[in-house]
Amino acid sequence: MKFSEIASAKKIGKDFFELSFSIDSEVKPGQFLMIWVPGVKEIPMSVSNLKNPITISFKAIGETTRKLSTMREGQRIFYRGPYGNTFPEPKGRAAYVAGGTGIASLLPLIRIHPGDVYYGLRTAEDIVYGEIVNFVSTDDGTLGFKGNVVDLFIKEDKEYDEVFVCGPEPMMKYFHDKIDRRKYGKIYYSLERLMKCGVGICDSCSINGFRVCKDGTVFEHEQLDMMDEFGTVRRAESGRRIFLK
Amino acid sequence: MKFSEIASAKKIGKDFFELSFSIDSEVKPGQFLMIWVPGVKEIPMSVSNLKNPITISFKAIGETTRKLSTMREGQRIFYRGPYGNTFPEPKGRAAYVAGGTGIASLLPLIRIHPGDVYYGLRTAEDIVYGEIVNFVSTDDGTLGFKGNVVDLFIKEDKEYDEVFVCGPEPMMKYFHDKIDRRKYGKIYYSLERLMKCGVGICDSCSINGFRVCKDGTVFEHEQLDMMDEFGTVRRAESGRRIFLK
Amino acid sequence: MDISTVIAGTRFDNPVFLASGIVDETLKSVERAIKSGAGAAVTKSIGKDERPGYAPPIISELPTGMINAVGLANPGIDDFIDEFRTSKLKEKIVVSIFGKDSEEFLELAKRVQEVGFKTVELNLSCPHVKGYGSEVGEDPDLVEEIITELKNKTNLKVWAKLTPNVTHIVDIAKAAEGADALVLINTVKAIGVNIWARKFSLTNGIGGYSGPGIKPIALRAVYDVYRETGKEIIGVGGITSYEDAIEFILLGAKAVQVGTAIYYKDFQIFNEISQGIINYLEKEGFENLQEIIGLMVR
Amino acid sequence: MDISTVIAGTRFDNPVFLASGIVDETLKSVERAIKSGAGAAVTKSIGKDERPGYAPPIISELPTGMINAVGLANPGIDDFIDEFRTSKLKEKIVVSIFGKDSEEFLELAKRVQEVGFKTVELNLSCPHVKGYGSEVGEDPDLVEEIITELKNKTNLKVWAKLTPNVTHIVDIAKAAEGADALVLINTVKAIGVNIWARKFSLTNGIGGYSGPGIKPIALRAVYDVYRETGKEIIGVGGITSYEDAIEFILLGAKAVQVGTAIYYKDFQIFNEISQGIINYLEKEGFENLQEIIGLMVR
Ligand SMILES: Cc1cc2nc3c(=O)[nH]c(=O)nc-3n(C[C@H](O)[C@H](O)[C@H](O)COP(=O)(O)OP(=O)(O)OC[C@H]3O[C@@H](n4cnc5c(N)ncnc54)[C@H](O)[C@@H]3O)c2cc1C
Ligand SMILES: Cc1cc2nc3c(=O)[nH]c(=O)nc-3n(C[C@H](O)[C@H](O)[C@H](O)COP(=O)(O)OP(=O)(O)OC[C@H]3O[C@@H](n4cnc5c(N)ncnc54)[C@H](O)[C@@H]3O)c2cc1C
Ligand SMILES: Cc1cc2nc3c(=O)[nH]c(=O)nc-3n(C[C@H](O)[C@H](O)[C@H](O)COP(=O)(O)O)c2cc1C
Ligand SMILES: Cc1cc2nc3c(=O)[nH]c(=O)nc-3n(C[C@H](O)[C@H](O)[C@H](O)COP(=O)(O)O)c2cc1C
Ligand code: FES
Ligand code: FES
Repeated sequence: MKFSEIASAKKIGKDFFELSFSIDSEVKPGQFLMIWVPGVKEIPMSVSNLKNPITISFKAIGETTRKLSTMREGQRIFYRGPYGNTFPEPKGRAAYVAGGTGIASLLPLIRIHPGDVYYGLRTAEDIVYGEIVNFVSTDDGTLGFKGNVVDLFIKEDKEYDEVFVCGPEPMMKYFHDKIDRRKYGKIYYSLERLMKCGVGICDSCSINGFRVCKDGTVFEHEQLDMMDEFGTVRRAESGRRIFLK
Repeated sequence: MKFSEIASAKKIGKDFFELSFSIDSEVKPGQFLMIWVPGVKEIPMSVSNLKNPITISFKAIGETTRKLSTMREGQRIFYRGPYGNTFPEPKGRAAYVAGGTGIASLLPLIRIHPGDVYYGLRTAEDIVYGEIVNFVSTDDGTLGFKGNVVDLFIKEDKEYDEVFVCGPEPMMKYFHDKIDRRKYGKIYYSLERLMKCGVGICDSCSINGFRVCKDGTVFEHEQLDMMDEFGTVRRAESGRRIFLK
Repeated sequence: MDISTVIAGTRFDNPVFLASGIVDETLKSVERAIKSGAGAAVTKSIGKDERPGYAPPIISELPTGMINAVGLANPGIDDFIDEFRTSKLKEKIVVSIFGKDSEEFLELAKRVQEVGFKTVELNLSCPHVKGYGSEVGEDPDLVEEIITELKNKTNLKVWAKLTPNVTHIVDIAKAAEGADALVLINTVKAIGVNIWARKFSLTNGIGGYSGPGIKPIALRAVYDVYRETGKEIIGVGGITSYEDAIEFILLGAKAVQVGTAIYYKDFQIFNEISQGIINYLEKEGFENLQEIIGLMVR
Repeated sequence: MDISTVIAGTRFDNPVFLASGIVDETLKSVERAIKSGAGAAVTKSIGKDERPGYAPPIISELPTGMINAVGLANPGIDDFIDEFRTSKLKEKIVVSIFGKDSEEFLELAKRVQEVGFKTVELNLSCPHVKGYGSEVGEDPDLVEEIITELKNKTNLKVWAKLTPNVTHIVDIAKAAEGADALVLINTVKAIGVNIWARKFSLTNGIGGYSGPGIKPIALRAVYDVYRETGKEIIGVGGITSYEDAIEFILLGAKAVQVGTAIYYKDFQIFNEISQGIINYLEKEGFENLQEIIGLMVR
């Protein structure tokens, strides 16, 4: 476990925060850190800006993220990592399809290799990083396309050499099953699952024997084809299967 | 503990043997290895030739050295080290004063920087490395000067910038106390004491708080001036003091 | 080169097994270990009821290994059975179970037997959960009772996994005499401290120490127990290389389990160790694995 | 910055001591440790009679520390007294003694007191010599008897050094309640194997494991004992840096001892750790060492 001092702390949207701090190792696009808030919990967080001071971007949804959102410049932040495999750098026309906090893991790539950014939100006031978004959807139609970002993406119907997707698993599952695979070159998904160890030994993040933390987080479209648990079975903290839908 | 295969095994004199084997670290003049003979014991041995395959040169005096003397090419030899500090490389006229197996620790330096080699033995048939010896003494006068090597050295009365001494502690003590210090530049002694750990933690080789294995084996003349236990008190395996003379 | 090994009458292709609790909560991961070359794989320990386990941090990396306090997270026997019953690799899957007394252990064992598993491993040794694991396994009478009960009332092979956190592991091993094999050792009770947060490294404070740092302790346990009881032993604790595995085998282990090394070397560790053992046997002139089992003790 | 510490009423300039058995067989080496910055130095354990100890190899280096089986080599109390009686640093020298029963311990303690030493450390914990050390120290009754005897019949401060090789170290600590301070821990029972010689790494086979690999175990012992007994504790086991020392102190240790780290960093370790503690206290805004002793447990 390492620690660093927070270089800057910003609120960038409704319940949405950025913390920046310097770390002592190189991070690649798509990788995540395990962030420990002593006295609370340790949670995975994507790195949304790779250069020191690196940045994490998160929504305050529970006790740990809420505590993180109260942290200020100069305070200590504890972390380990970076962990996980990485997105390959895109070579052609790229699309980025994000849902909610999933945008965080795509940001580094978007900055390195601009492309079309599709962003799905619940409602208008959830918008963050609006300046880099090309196509936006909201569930309630208060901003952009009314509906989910997958349907927006399909409606736009553009061709891409590489597509990068990150968001809630149901959204990624829907994307995976709905899109016309032949229209795109490579499609990469960065998965999110309950993580306890972050380093591939506790099995709590596994989908069909693939550990999201270690074999992923980034998987290709065709790998997901073979994972019948993807989008259908998630795991409780106990490891108990929770069947979706 | 590492091991190597014996590259060559030679008898080079009465009860005197050389074993050569390659090791994986660099050895400096004066350093020693801890040689382990499984089932018997682990003992310190100077490295008498520094380049791979390095050489140890020893007299079969007890159970371990006798067992070593029976070892043949291809057999495994176990060692750790090298340990100990090193002789500095001489810059001027050098003398080497050896007693018995003490010659082993001086050989590397003699090869790098030739000088006058004085060698003291009990009797003529103990001679080894005769080709590099300039002045020889035997206790019984069967070869060279009759008497000990210190008296021979004093009799020859030459001037040296650096003198290197290695032999039994009583011989070195005699040398230390007898010679005319002002005639020589630097004088270095490589000490030998009962060693158990070889790495400075068991204290069994210590003289006045200096560990021969770690602070030595090489000490300067002036360091020995301050060691009142040098040549007067040795230690049993228990640590009990044995007062000499 | 034949590196198969026979434990309590059951033959395994190779002696390198996956240890309980490391990537073995889900069936597919367990099967992945076997397909990656593990001679057998032990599941995460399963209890009667679902337990979420402790909140993260549940592991803390050390220069000498790792400490963990997962807290016996498990889905409970019902969901476990439901997920694992379909496996075609049941002969190579050993189900680890934990309970607070012989009744719980028996209930779990029967469920496991019902769906076709052949072997259970008894977790008598997890050091960080009150009322289970080592709290059961440090009591020789309880250990004996549990094993007797399981041997009398099931047809399962019973492996008893013992804790090193006792004064005399040989006494516990003797109490476990009725088991078909002994698994030595579980993690060592330990603590990690973060001086910059001035908090324990793990949410639970106390954890179990695994990895290279416990190997010398595990070797001692295997040696003492093998010498004193002659029982069939599976060695575990800090094995990360074929050399480590052979150390255990020379002291009497018929097989080894690998846990924390997955963190260092991932699933390839199984083939790496098996291949290393083969090379060693060839180089040293042995005919098969059998020849070196307990060689230094016999 | 004040990093002095008071143990059983005795003040030491700094809390970093030399542990028993490491470069402390000869008086001059013990004094060297003190002159190099050790707040105190514990001698190698001394018994009634001379013992040569085991034949080398007596130590074996591991990636995670070291195992040793020196075998309580010592010159016997007579020669020891003869050598050490002249020391002017007696206040900072703690004499470690070992015996098989209270009678032997008492006899040794009296000899030590006679020549002016103030503190003895009882070796109730060496794991590799039959009839001594941990064989004595795992028996709560014997531990209690020895300490009672010494406290009743001498004026010495008594530090009791306990073994981690027991099921419940807290039980032993309670048996040792009469001691002025507890020293936790001695080495952990362990074995090293050389697979290329197919022999034990040490002549004695069984040895004691020390160095970084045992630190998590030692921390656990200190925490459990401090929490359950509130006794004055000196922490030892795997300390090689100021961070390590502070971990022990936060869990309740009033001082630490350093052994194997001498192998890694030599005599400068004492000043390095003391200076590190000073810097830490300054950086973290503490006034003195006292403030952090047991901070995580209080
Ligand atoms: C690889 C990875 C990268 C991540 N990167 C980011 C990031 O960059 N920004 C960000 O805001 N979040 C990210 N997350 C999610 C983040 O880890 C969770 O939001 C966090 O664990 C919540 O912790 P908490 O203690 O605040 O909430 P908790 O109190 O633990 O939970 C609050 C609620 O959210 C639910 N919840 C928590 N985690 C998840 C999850 N992973 N999926 C679905 N529901 C969940 C809980 O069930 C609960 O209902 C990432 C997750 C993973 C696995
Ligand atoms: C740093 C160092 C380097 C050495 N280098 C060499 C070398 O290059 N060649 C070589 O032949 N020897 C060398 N020695 C000495 C060698 O280590 C001993 O000869 C060896 O330990 C004897 O082991 P053994 O089991 O054969 O004899 P043992 O059975 O242990 O002893 C046989 C007899 O020799 C005596 N003896 C053993 N060691 C010593 C000693 N150090 N001083 C005085 N008497 C002793 C014993 O007391 C006993 O009487 C060195 C010693 C040291 C400390
Ligand atoms: C993260 C983790 C979880 C573990 N869970 C269990 C468990 O559920 N049941 C069990 O018997 N042992 C469990 N263990 C102990 C291991 O099976 C093994 O005995 C121990 O880790 C020593 O082996 P190693 O050094 O190879 O990891 C666990 C170990 C780790 C590291
Ligand atoms: C070579 C060696 C010799 C030791 N001898 C003794 C001893 O005589 N008496 C004793 O109480 N402890 C002895 N110990 C144990 C240490 O004092 C200490 O408790 C243990 O090594 C753990 O600390 P460390 O990790 O800092 O070395 C010895 C340890 C070593 C490594
Ligand atoms: S979080 Fe533990 S295996 Fe992925
Ligand atoms: S041989 Fe152990 S200190 Fe020198």
